Amino acid sequence: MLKKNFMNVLIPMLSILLAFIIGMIIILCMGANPIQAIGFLFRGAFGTVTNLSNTVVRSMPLIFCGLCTCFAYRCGIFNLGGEGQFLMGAMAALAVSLLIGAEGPWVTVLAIVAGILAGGFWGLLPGILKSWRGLNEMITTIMFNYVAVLFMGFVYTSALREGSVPQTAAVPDLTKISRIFPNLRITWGIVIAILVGIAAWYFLFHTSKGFQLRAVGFNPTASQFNGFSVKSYRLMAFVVSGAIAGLGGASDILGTQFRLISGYGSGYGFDGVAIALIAQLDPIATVIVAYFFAVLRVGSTTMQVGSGVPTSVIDIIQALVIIFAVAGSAMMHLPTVKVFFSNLFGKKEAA
Amino acid sequence: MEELLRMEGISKQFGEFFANRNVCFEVRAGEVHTLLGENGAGKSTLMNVLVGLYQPTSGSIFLHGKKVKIDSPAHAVKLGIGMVHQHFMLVEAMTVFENIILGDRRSKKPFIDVKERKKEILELSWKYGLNVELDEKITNIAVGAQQRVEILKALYRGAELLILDEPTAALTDVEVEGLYSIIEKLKAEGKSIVFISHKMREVLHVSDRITILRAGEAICTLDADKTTSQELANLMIGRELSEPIYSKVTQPGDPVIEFINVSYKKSFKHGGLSEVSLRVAKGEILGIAGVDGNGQSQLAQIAAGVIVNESGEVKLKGKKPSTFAPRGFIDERVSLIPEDRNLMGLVGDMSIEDNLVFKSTEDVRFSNFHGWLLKKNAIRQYSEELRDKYDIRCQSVAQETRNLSGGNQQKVILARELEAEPDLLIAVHPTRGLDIGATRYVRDSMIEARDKGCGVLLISADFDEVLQLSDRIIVLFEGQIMGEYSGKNPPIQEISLAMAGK
Amino acid sequence: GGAKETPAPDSSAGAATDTPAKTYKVAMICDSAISDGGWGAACYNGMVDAATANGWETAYTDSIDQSAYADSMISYCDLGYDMIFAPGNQYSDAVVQVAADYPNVFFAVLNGSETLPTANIASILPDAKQIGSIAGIIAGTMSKSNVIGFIGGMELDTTKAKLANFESAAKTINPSISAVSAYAGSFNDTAKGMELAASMINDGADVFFGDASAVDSGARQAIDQKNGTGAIGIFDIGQPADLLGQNPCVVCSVVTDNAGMIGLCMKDVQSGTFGNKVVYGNLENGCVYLGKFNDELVDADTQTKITDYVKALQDGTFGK
Amino acid sequence: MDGSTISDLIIATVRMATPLLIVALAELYSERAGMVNIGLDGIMAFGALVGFLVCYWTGNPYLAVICAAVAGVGVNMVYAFCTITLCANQIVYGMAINIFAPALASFIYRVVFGVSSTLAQATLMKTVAIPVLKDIPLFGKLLFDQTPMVYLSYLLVIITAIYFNRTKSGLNYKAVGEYPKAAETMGINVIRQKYIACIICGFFAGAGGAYLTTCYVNTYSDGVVAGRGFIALAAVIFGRWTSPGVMMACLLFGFFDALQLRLQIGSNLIPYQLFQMIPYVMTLLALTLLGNKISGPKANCKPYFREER
Ligand SMILES: Nc1ncnc2c1ncn2[C@@H]1O[C@H](COP(=O)(O)OP(=O)(O)OP(=O)(O)O)[C@@H](O)[C@H]1O
Ligand SMILES: Nc1ncnc2c1ncn2[C@@H]1O[C@H](COP(=O)(O)OP(=O)(O)OP(=O)(O)O)[C@@H](O)[C@H]1O
Ligand SMILES: [Mg+2]
Ligand SMILES: [Mg+2]
Repeated sequence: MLKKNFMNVLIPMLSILLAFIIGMIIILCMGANPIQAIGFLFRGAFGTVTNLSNTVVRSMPLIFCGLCTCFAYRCGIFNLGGEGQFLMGAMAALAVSLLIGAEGPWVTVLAIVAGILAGGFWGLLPGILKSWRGLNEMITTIMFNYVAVLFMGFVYTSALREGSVPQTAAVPDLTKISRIFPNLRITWGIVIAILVGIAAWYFLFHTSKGFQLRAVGFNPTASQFNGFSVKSYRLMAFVVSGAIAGLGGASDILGTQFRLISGYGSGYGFDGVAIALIAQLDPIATVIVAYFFAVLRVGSTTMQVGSGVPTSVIDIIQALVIIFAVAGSAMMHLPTVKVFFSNLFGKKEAA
Repeated sequence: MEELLRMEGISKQFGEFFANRNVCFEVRAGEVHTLLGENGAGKSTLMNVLVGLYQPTSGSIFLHGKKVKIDSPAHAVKLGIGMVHQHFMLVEAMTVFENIILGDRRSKKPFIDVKERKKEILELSWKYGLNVELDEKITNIAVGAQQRVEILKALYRGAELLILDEPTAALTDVEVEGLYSIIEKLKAEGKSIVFISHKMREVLHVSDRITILRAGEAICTLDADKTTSQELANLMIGRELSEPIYSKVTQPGDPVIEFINVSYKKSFKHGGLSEVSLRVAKGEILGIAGVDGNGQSQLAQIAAGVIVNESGEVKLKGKKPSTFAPRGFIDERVSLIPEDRNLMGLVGDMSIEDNLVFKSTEDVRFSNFHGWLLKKNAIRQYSEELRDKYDIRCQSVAQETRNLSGGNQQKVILARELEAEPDLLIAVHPTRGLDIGATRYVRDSMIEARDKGCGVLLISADFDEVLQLSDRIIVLFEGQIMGEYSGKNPPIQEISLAMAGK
Repeated sequence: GGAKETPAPDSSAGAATDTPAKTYKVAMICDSAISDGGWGAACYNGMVDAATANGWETAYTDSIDQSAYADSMISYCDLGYDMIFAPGNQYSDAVVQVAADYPNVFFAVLNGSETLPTANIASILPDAKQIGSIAGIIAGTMSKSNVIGFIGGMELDTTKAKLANFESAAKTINPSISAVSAYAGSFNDTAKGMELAASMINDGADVFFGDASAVDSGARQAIDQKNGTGAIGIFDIGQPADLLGQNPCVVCSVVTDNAGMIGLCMKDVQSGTFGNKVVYGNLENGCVYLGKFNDELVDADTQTKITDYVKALQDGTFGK
Repeated sequence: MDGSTISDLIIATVRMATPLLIVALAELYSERAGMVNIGLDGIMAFGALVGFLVCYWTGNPYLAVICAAVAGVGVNMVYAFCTITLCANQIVYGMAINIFAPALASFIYRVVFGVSSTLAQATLMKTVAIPVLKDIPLFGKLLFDQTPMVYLSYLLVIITAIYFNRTKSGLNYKAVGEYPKAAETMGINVIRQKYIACIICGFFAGAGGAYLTTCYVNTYSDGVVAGRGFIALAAVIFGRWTSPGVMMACLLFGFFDALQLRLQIGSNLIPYQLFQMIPYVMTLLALTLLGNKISGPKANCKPYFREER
C-alpha cells in the first residue's frame, strides 16, 4: 500500500523531470546553456530571500483561484469564471478603498468584505441562470469573464481613472494590507489564502454541510432522494467559489497590485482550474500546487532573462510540465497499469 | 452434440482482485447453458471476456475448436457472438429504432434506409413476439420495454451464440414465458444460448446444462434434468436454502401513509397516477403488484416526497406533511429503498461508511456542534458494526461503493434505511438482480421490520415476491388501482388478469 | 526554511562595475511582441540602434504579463544591467517599485509622466500633441471626402492627445473636415483593426491615422483591400517608425526617433547625470519628424504645403 | 440606416462569423464523441501561424489552409493521446493546449522572422464569385462573392447536419458521445472513433485559425485568435449541439460583434468597453430567454475505460 502511494508520487515526479529534459533540449537548440538555465530558474525562485518572498507573493492569487475552482467542482459545478469573479472582487475592493474618502485598517476590512460580496455576486449570476433557466455554467461563466474584463477596462479607462495612463489611482497606503516583514513583499494576504484553504478542506471533509455538498457533486439524484437540497447547495457552491475568488482579487489589489491596469488578472482563472484539477480537487493540495506554479513562474522569468531564450520557450516548458505531470498521474489510474503494479508489488511482498 | 465454444483457464484480474480464476467453460451447439452463481461470482465478467469487452489476464478461447483471440466486441459480433448485457446498453437520447441499428453492417450504403430496416425489425419482433415502439425515445419507455429492445437488438444481429445476462430481472411472468418461447425457437434453429439468472425456477426450466461459479472459480457443470434447486443452492453458497413461509398480518395498526385520490401526470400511461387511494398501516406490508412502468416509480417517489402530487392528498401519520420534500418525509421516519440503487440510492464515489451515515451526518452520534465537526471515529465504528450486522462483504468500509457487487450495494442501502428505524419503509424492486442468498436476506429483513411495527410499501415487478411478502396486495395498471386483495390466500388468477388490465 | 540573508549572488555584476573598460548593458521589457511590426518593434529597434551607436549590449523580454514586469526587471537588475528601458507608462508602477530597491540601476520610461523621474528614473516623452497635429496636417491636406479616421488601441492619454490634435489640426486646414474614431481595446487584434477601418471607410473616411500597433496593420490591410488594384484613393499615415513602402496606402509617416532619445539617456548614464529629468522628443530637437512622402500619391505641391505647415507647427505659428 | 450600412453590416457579420463557425463545427465534432476540447484557442493560434507561414512562403493560401489543418491535427493529438489513451481530464488538457500551442506558434514565428520591424505580409485568398447567385440584386454580390473558405464552411453545416441525422456512421458517432460502452458492445470501435473525432476537430480548428491569417488579415501577431475559441465553444452549447444551431449562434455573435464595432464609431461619449460587452451580454440574454435545458452528449468530458463498470 505504501509502495503504491509512493508510485503515485514518483510517476508524476518522473514525468515532470521528463518535461524539463525536453525543455532543456529546446533551450539547447536555442543556443543557450540548459544547465545554466536551470540554475537561473532555481536562483530566480529561491536564490535570495526577496525572490523566495516573490514566489509566495505570486502564489497568493493562484491559491485563491485554485480554491475557487476546487470548491465549485466539488459540488459538480464547472466554474470557469474564476477570472471574472477575481476581477469583480478586486474592483469592488479598490472602489471601496478609493471612494470611501478615508484610509486605515477598517477600510481594508470593508474593502475585503466588498470584494467577497462582489465575487460572490458574480458567482451567483451564473448560479441563478443555471438553476432558473438550466443554462450550462461553462458558457455563462466564460461570458461573464468577458463582461468583467471589459467592465474593468471601463473602470480603469473611465470611471476610476487617474492620470495620463489608463489606470486607477493606487490604494491609499494605510488601506493596503500590511506586510508581514517590512522589507519583503509578502503580506497577510497569503495567511488569509492558506487559512481559506484550510477552511475549505475542513468544511468539505469534516462538516456535514461539506459532506452533503460533495455528495451533490458526485450524485445529485441520490442526494435529492436522500433529502439534500440540490439547488441550494449548487447556488451555495457558485456563491462561495465566487466569493473565494473575490477575496483573492481583494487581497491581491490591496496587498500587491494596488491599482487596476490593462491586462490585470488575465489568465488567473484558467490557472486556477489547472491547479485545482492537478491537485485532484483537494484544497490543501491546491495550495501546494499553486505554490509550485508560482515557483515555476517566478523562476522561469529569471531563467528567461538570464539565458535570453524567448518567453514562449518558458511557456512551452510550463505547458509541458502540466501535460506530463497530469498524464503521469492519469496513467496510474489505468486498469492495466493498476494490475501491473499490484502484480509487481504482490510478487515482491510475497518474496 | 458438437462443441461450439470452449473457454480454457480464463482468469481476469482487476487491480489486486481476481474476478475469474482459471475458469473452464464449454458450450455445445444448440444447447442452453446456464451460468449460476452468487452476486459477484464472476458470471458477467466471464461473459464480458467472451464478447471482447474485457481482455482476460490469462486463458484462451476456442470457437468451433479453433483458437480465437477476441480483442473487441466488434470482433465478437463478427464471430457470431451476441450478448444481452445485465446493465442496459441503450443510448437514452436515441430512439428504439436507432438503438437497434447501431453499429449495423448489413449493407454498405452510407445512409440509413429507414423503411427497409424498420420492416425487417418489425418482422423480427413479430416473429419472436417482442413488442416495441420503434420511434419512441428510450427515456420514454418502461424498463420491461427496454429489456425487450435489448433482446431484439441481439436477435437482429443474428448471433450463433447468444448470451443472456439476467434478461428476466425486469420482465413480468408473461414476458418471461415469451422469452422461453424465444429461446426454444432459437434452439430449434440450432443456436446456442448462455443464460444467466438468479431464479432457480427459470434456470431449471430452460437449461440443458448448468455451470456453477463460486468466488470466480467454476465449481462444476451439471445436467439440468439431473439436479434440484436445493442442490444448486448448496453448491452455489455452500448451504441449503429452504423456501421460507412468511406469516401474514391481518390486524394492522394505525395508518402511516394515506393517499386520497392522488393524481400525477394523469395522461401518462407509463409514468402517471390517476385517482390513487391507498393506505399503509403500521406493522403491515402492502404489496403493489403490476407490470413495471405503470406508475410504480411515481407512486414510490410521491410517498417519499421526491415529487409532488398534482391533485389529491397525501397524509403522513394522519396529517399533511409540513414540508413536501424528501427531507420532511425523512424527518417523519420514512425510509426508501429506491428502484435504481446506483442512481438514486448510493453515491458510488463515496465510501461505504459515508453512504451508511448519508442522511444522518448531523446526528449527535456522528458529529459535534450540529454537524460542524464530523466524528470520523464514531462513523467508522458504526459502519463496521453495520457491516458485520448486515453481512456487507467488502475489503474495508472505506472502500467506494461503486466497486461493490450489486448484492452488497443493496445491503448498504438496506442497512442505512433500516437502521433509521423507519415508521414507513418504501421498498421498490428490493431484490432485483440479487442472488438467492441476498434475496433471502433482504426479504427476512423486511419482515423483521414489519414485525417491529414498521409499515412497508413493497413495490415489485416480481409477482412471487409480492405474493410471498404482502399482507395486502394492490394491483396498479396504467396509473390506476385495479383492485385490492388480501395477502392471505390471494386469488392468483384474478390478480394476474388485473395486472394485464382486465 | 533555508532562506538566508545573503546578497544577490552575482559577483559578476559587482566585478563588471570595477573593470575600467566597462561595456554597459541595457535591457528592455515589453508586454507586446517585439516583432509586432508596430510599437514593440519600433521601441526595440530604437533601443538597439541607440545601443549600437553608444557601444552598449542589449537584452529584452517581450510578451510578458503585467504581473511579471517587476520580476523581469528585478532579474535584470540582479544580472548587473545598467539601464532598464520600459517602453510605456504602464510599467511605471513596477519601475518605481524596483528602482527603489536598486538605486544603482537606471530606468528609462517611455511616455512616462512628467512627475515620474527620481534619482534613477527618467521619462522619455515624445510630444503626442505634435505627433497628432502632424498627422492632422497630412490628413487635412489630403482628404477629399472631408472625413478622416482614427483608430486607437487603448484610451491612453497620449492616444487621446493624438486624436484631439489630429482632428483639430485637420480642421484648422479644412474646417469642413470631421473625424471618426474608435478604440480597438487591444494592441494586437489585427482583425478588429480591419473591421473598424472597413466600417469607417464605409462612413466615408479616406485618410487614416492609428495608434494601436498591430491593430493598425489590420486597418492598413482593409484600406489596401478597399483600394483594390486601381488608383489609390484611401490613405494611411504611419507611426512611430517610417512605414513608407510597407503598404501601398501609406502616404507618409510621423516618425518618432526613439533611438535618439534613448541615446540621450545612455549618455546620461555614462556621464553620471542620469535621473530626475524628462527627455522630451519633439520637432525642435528632431526626435519627432515628418517621414518621407510617397511620391506617387502626393504631388510636389502638396508635399511643400505639408512641409510648410509642419514648419509652422514647429515655430508655433500653425493655425495662428 | 441606409442600404450601404446594412449591407456593410451583413457582410461584416458573415466575415466575423465564419472563423467562429469553422471552429465551432470542429468542437461540435469533438463533443459529439464525448470530447470536450477547450483548447480551441490554442489550436487556432497554431493553425493561424502555420497558415500564415505557408502562405508567406508559397503564396498559395489553399495549400496554407491545408497545412494549417494538418498542423491543427498534430497539436490536437497531444490532447487526444492524453485524454483518450491515458484517460486524463479533458478540461486540463484543453487548458494545457491553450498554453502550449500559442507559445509554440510565437516561438516559431520568432525563429523564422527573427526580430524585425518590417511586417511580414502574405497574400490573401482571393474571393470567388458564384456565377449566377452573385447577380441576385441587393445581397447577391455580398454573399456570393466570398472566399471559398466561406462557402465551404456553410456547406460543412449542411454536410454535418446530414451526416449526424441521416447516415449510419453519424449515428454510430453520436452513440460514442452518448454512451460509449453501449456503442462498444454494438461493435463500434470507441477509441478509434474518439481519435477520429479529435482528428476532425484539430483539422477544422487549425483551418479556422488559418482562416484568420489567409482570408482575413494578412499578417500574424500573437494575439490574433483573441478568444474566438471560447466563443466557438459557447456557440456549440448555445446551438445545442446541432450544426444549424451552431451556425445561428455564430451568426448571432458575428452580428453583434459587427454591430458593436459600428456603434462604437462616432459615439465617443460612451465608453467603448460598454459596446464591446454587447455580444457577450446579448448571448447571455438570448440564452436566458431561450433556456437551455438540453445538456449535450451524455458522456461528454468523461474518460472512457473499456474495462470500467
Ligand atoms: N474493483 C474492485 N477492486 C477491488 N476489489 C473489489 C472490486 N470490486 C469488488 N471487489 C471486492 O471483491 C470481493 C468479492 O466481491 P463479490 O461481489 O464477489 O461479493 P459477494 O460475496 O458475491 O457478495 P454478494 O453476495 O452481495 O453479491 C469483495 O470483497 C469486493 O469488495
Ligand atoms: N470493471 C471492473 N472493475 C473492477 N472490479 C470489477 C469489474 N467488473 C467486475 N468486477 C468485480 O468482479 C467481481 C465479479 O463481478 P461480476 O459482475 O462478474 O459478477 P456477477 O457474477 O455477474 O454478479 P451479479 O450476479 O451481481 O451480476 C465483482 O466482485 C465485481 O466487483
Ligand atoms: Mg456479491
Ligand atoms: Mg452479472
